[in-house]
Amino acid sequence: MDLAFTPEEQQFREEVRAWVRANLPTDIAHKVHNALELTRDDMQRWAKILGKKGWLGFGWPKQFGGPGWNAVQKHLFEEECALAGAPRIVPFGPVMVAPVIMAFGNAEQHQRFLPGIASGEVWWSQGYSEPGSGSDLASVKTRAERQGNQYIVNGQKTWTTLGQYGDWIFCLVRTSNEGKPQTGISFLLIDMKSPGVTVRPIIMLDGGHEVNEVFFDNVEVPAENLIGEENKGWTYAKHLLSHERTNIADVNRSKRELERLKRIAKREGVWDDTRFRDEIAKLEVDVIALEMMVMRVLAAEKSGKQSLDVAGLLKIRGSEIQQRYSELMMLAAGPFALPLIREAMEAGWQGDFPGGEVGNAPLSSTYFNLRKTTIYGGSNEVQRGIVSQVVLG
Amino acid sequence: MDLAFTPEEQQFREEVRAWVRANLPTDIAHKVHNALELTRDDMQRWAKILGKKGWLGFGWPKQFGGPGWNAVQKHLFEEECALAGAPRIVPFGPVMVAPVIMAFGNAEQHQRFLPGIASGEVWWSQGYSEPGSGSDLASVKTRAERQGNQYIVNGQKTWTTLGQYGDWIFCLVRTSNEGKPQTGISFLLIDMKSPGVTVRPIIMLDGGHEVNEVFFDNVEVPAENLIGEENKGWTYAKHLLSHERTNIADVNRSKRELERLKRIAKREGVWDDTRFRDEIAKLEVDVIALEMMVMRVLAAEKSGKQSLDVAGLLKIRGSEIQQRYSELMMLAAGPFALPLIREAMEAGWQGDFPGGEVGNAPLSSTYFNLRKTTIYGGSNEVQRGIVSQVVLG
Amino acid sequence: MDFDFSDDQVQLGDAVRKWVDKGYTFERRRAIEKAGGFDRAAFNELAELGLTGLYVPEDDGGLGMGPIEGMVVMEELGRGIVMEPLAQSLIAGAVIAGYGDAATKATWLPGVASGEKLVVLAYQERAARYRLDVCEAKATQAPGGYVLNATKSVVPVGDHADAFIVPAKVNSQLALFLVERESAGVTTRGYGTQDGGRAAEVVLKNAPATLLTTDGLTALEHAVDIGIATVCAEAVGVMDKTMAITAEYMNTRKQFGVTIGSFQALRHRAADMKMQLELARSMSYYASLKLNAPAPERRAALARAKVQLGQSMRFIGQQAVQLHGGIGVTDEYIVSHYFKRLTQMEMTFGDSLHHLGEVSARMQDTAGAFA
Amino acid sequence: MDFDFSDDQVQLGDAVRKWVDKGYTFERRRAIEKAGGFDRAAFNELAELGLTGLYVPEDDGGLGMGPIEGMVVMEELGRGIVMEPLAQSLIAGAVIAGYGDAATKATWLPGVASGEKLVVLAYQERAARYRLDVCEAKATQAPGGYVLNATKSVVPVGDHADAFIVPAKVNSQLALFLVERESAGVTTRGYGTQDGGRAAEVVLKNAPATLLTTDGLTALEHAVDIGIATVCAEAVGVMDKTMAITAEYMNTRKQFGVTIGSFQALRHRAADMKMQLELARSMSYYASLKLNAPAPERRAALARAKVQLGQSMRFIGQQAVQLHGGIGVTDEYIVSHYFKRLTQMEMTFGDSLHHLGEVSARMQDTAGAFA
Repeated sequence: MDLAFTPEEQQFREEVRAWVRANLPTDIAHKVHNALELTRDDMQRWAKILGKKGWLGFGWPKQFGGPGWNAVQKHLFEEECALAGAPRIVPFGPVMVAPVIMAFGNAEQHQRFLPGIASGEVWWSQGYSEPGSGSDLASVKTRAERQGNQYIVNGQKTWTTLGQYGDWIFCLVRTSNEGKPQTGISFLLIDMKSPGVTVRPIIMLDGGHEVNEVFFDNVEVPAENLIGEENKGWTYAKHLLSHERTNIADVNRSKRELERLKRIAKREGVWDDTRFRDEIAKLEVDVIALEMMVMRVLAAEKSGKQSLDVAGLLKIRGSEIQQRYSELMMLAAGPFALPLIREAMEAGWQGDFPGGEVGNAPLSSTYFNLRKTTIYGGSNEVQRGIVSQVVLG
Repeated sequence: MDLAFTPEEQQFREEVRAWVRANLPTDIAHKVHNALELTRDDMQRWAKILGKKGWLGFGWPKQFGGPGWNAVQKHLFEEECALAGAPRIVPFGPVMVAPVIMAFGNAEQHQRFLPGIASGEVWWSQGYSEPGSGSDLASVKTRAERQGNQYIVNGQKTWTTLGQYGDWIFCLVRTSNEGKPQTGISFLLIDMKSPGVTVRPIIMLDGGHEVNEVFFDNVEVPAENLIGEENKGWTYAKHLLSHERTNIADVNRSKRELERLKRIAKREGVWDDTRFRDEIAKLEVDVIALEMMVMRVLAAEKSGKQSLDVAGLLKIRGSEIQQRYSELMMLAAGPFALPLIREAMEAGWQGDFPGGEVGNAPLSSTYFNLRKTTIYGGSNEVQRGIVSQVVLG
Repeated sequence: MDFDFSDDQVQLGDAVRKWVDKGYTFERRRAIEKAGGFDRAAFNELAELGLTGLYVPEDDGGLGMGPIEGMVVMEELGRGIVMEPLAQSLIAGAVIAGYGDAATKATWLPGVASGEKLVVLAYQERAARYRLDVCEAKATQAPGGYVLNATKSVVPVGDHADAFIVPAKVNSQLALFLVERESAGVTTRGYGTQDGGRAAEVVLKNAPATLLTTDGLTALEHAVDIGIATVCAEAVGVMDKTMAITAEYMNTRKQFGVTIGSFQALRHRAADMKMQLELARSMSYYASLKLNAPAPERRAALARAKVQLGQSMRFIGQQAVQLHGGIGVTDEYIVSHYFKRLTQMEMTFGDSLHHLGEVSARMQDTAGAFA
Repeated sequence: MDFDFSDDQVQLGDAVRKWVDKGYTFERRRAIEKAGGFDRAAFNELAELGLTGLYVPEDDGGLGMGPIEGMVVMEELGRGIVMEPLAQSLIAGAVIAGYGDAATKATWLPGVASGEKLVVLAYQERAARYRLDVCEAKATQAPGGYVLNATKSVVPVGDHADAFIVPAKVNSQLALFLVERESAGVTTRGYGTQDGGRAAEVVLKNAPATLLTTDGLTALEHAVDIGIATVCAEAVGVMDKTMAITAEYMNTRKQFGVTIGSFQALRHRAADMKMQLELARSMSYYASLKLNAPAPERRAALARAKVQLGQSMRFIGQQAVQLHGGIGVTDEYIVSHYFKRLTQMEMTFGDSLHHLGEVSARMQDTAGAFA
């Protein structure tokens, strides 16, 4: 047992750190460190820089052009990106659909789709949730009817994150009503520029446009865009959901944000107030405990000796911590977290924020926005059910 | 709306206070104020003093010899008793079985049983719970078979509080297996000196002997001891459970114990420690909020204008507060709450308690003991279910 | 001891509720929010109901009512998350009536009562956070009165108000002043707030001011305590409606083939919310009933109430969103607006941690509301 | 980075577990508790397994092992809520080896390792609560060494131990001493403890003592940090078994015709317990892995660990009892003994609130275990 990373791991970290610091545009890092609004261009600029280096698909095996990193290396890469203030990699292409294409797609599909994902050129969206489906993903209603060598797709997806920027969307569609709900689902890739695809924004409680509804009205999709076999999509979807969850706890980002919380507390004069400081101290303990739990998972993956069934715990705790740091940031600013000045959340605003600290501008919005973390990705209630299975059977 | 008690209520309180202070033996009050062990004699001595004054049955209507007080008066009486350090009235006779005898017993039963309860001469026990019944009280298995003019009782009751002192016990017994479980239950009064009644102690986690198992082995019970009609006992039991629940929150005692917590915190040097003091402050807010909720219930009962369906909330909150003050008392003493010296919990012990403060002797035991409060009287989980009915139907 | 509302109080509440239900629909509220967060017409409708004069003595054109009436009204406004700051009129009415001299009362109270004069408390400063005794604003005597130099932050509807009640130091003594917004030397910078309402930065540069009282800290503490009581009452209304919205959703929304209101874990959560609501309601009563108590008793009581209310608001707001799932975090659906209002109210007139400090510092040997 | 146990560590754990399962049954534990809370025979069995010499260097007759082995052992002992204070032998071994001179080591370590000498830390004083720098005990130089005057409280098995490690002040400097129980001037007053174990008041009146180190605070902090790590590890074992007992009960006990483990609200509670267990286990690893770090880093880490462990112990202990219902609060059933042990351990070497204060005071800008 050893808490220290191996010299090789440490060297890997140094290399990644040096490269990230050298290549991450400072204007983007500034936005991330201050929770300012990221544009499509910001996100894609960084994706393409990573793509060029071959690190956008940081979890990909070498045979598909990825770096072939192990679990610890992937973690170190994500940590260095997070601490440096890199935008989160938009996961729908490189992290979510790519592994499905690799595992279940054919060679033609590999060649057709993977390069655009790896380079960051093609923006992918996710089409899983539907109105009313909530945590019950198998209740897919969007229909795809086979007509000759194409599918005709009708229906609606929702909660499609950043779908307003999407070039392609991967969808669960219903191709059969026979058997259990899970058995009639297929996994289909759809060009979002196809006639009949409409994207409608859903405005979030913080006023942001982050998710969308996507409507399909007699959309023609070539049959060659079907992944694997018809009616086996649920298997592929589950593969996707179980894949690449090491970062489910998002602990790297929480570490960065805990440091930001401390900066805010100092600025707002509550760092030396025992009462407030104790709340930060509690959170610090929570973050470290979460980090240790993540380390245990990584080490177990690396050695292959133990198996740790704690994904549900990582999701629950990680999301609770995200909500808590954002809450404490808002409470630290107190009255000065109450003004809602949208322009002040954009980089370079020259206005005079109430109280004089423009850094307070996004705090409430972030707090509001992160309420989603205990809801999405399988609500924490669903996760508790999963954990209880581990305990009680 | 008025927070102040009326002049009449205030005068009533003064009278009760004066009488209690004049008549409560100081050795008993000393024990209560310091959580020292009360003997059977202590409890019965106080009961008889109250009985002589006519206040042991403080909730009884005038027609049965009670004082005929309204809800507010009853509350004030209980508060004055609690704050003065009176032992809690053992409820099984005057508070629990008496109202059932009054409501469903016949005139002969009134004359036979009520005087002994009112005077404190006869000690009653409760025979509701059975092994395995838990929160499912209707699953009564103890059988009473009618043979001529008597019942033959066989079975077992458990969790019988202070049953080791009991003269009589009121029991739910099964007289029929037909219909729903609730329909075949009868309400029977049993002389505990009858042949075939055996009381076996259950030792609690704090080492105390507070509850018992009571076994019935072919116990002959005269049929005249049946309350009301055969097979209608469940109705009477429900009456009992719904009756006299204003003190379910036990807020008077919590007020007294909050003051004791403050004394302990001062003695142990944590009163001026912001961190610990804040915990007391939180509890103080909790106690006041609970007291206000109790006041709302009392006022509603008094005026009859509103109906407040918050019994479940009072039970949940009241028990949580009891557990919390006992926890904070223990934590205040810290290392000095760890020695377990039973004699030091008895009045008059002349030994040298570790650290020199014998007041710390019972703190951990009380904390352990009060874990029961969220379990008994309908566990807090059952109460949450009841409350959710109010919210969601 | 009596917790019933009088017939008059019930009627008052009914009248406000009727206006909220018909006059302040979610659509109207959304339009007001889009337009900047304050609608003088809506405020005038409150005035027409007599509410702006609730705490103004009858002789000065008001209704001369007390804290319980204020509580009844605020709770109903809370139910509709009304953004127009009636609480400010209650504070202004009570403070001017309680601390002003005859001339000041005659000048201001009729307008406050009629709603013609919207007077708001402008007390927050950058360095003070929630403390009332920290004040950098300075007042100096000038011909005909005083002039003030101050920067006051997050002043409710500061760019629409007709006048401000402003604490400022005369030498080292805190005093309270009245400043008209249209006066020379007054500039305001308005903006929307997180709950959809409106506030402003108010900067005074040698702005002419009328002295309200030299006993400024006493008056300011009283003003803030009135404010806390209104927040408590309003919060009960917001939470009560939030619970109702959530319960209805739970009994409608289906997952895995059944309503989510049938899941035991969620039912228990609803029970926990109900607990917080009833504790909050009890402490809101307590706050209003203690509002006329002597200052030390009043201050302690209001701090306790705000601790409970803050805790309840946070729990109920967060859980209401959580129980709604995805739709709970959208702007479109009503519950997020209740959540945001609750969040902002927890930080209004001192947050839970601040008031826990107040309770802790004032804690004495005795225990209980009726100790 | 590696969180696997070596084969030797696994074997060590297995050996201890086997002894606990067969050698330290609940019945034997109950008998020991009734007889006063300490059984030298049971302690000797631990010694026979080599455990008392775990931290004693091989040259001095021990196994010369490190914190991870200590953790493995303590976790297994926790599973059986073993009362005999092996942790004290680990502390004594490490502290004497780390701070004693050659003569002291030669005199004491072989006995500590073999179990013949049960040496315990006697540091708690009435006025100190959990603080280590508050010490009223006084040492004065005397022919052939020192004499001590002190009252030390709640010393583990103080009336059975062979010697004590005692902090005392020489002038104003904290130093650490070794005092034999049989020496003149030493009196002990033993009693049972809440968890079924044993402790004593130790009074020293001009008792002869051997100086262990003049750098007393450094050594005492180190000793207590070793103690915290053992408590953390042991607690994981106690909690792990508590969870298992509770899960089994939930899957057996029926209410309203079904097992209580089928109620969603209780299932979610079990999930929350599992969360606390895994967080606690993670922080126990952290504690042991940081035990050899430089003092400031070590102190901060151990305080953080104790905050997490304290919170986990309280939650799991309380919920285990609650989920058992009535039987959970009886002496007869095993779970209450686990609960009481957890309660006592939260208060051992500083409780959660104390260590939160430590974390808060030491908090720096950076964040995370790998910051």
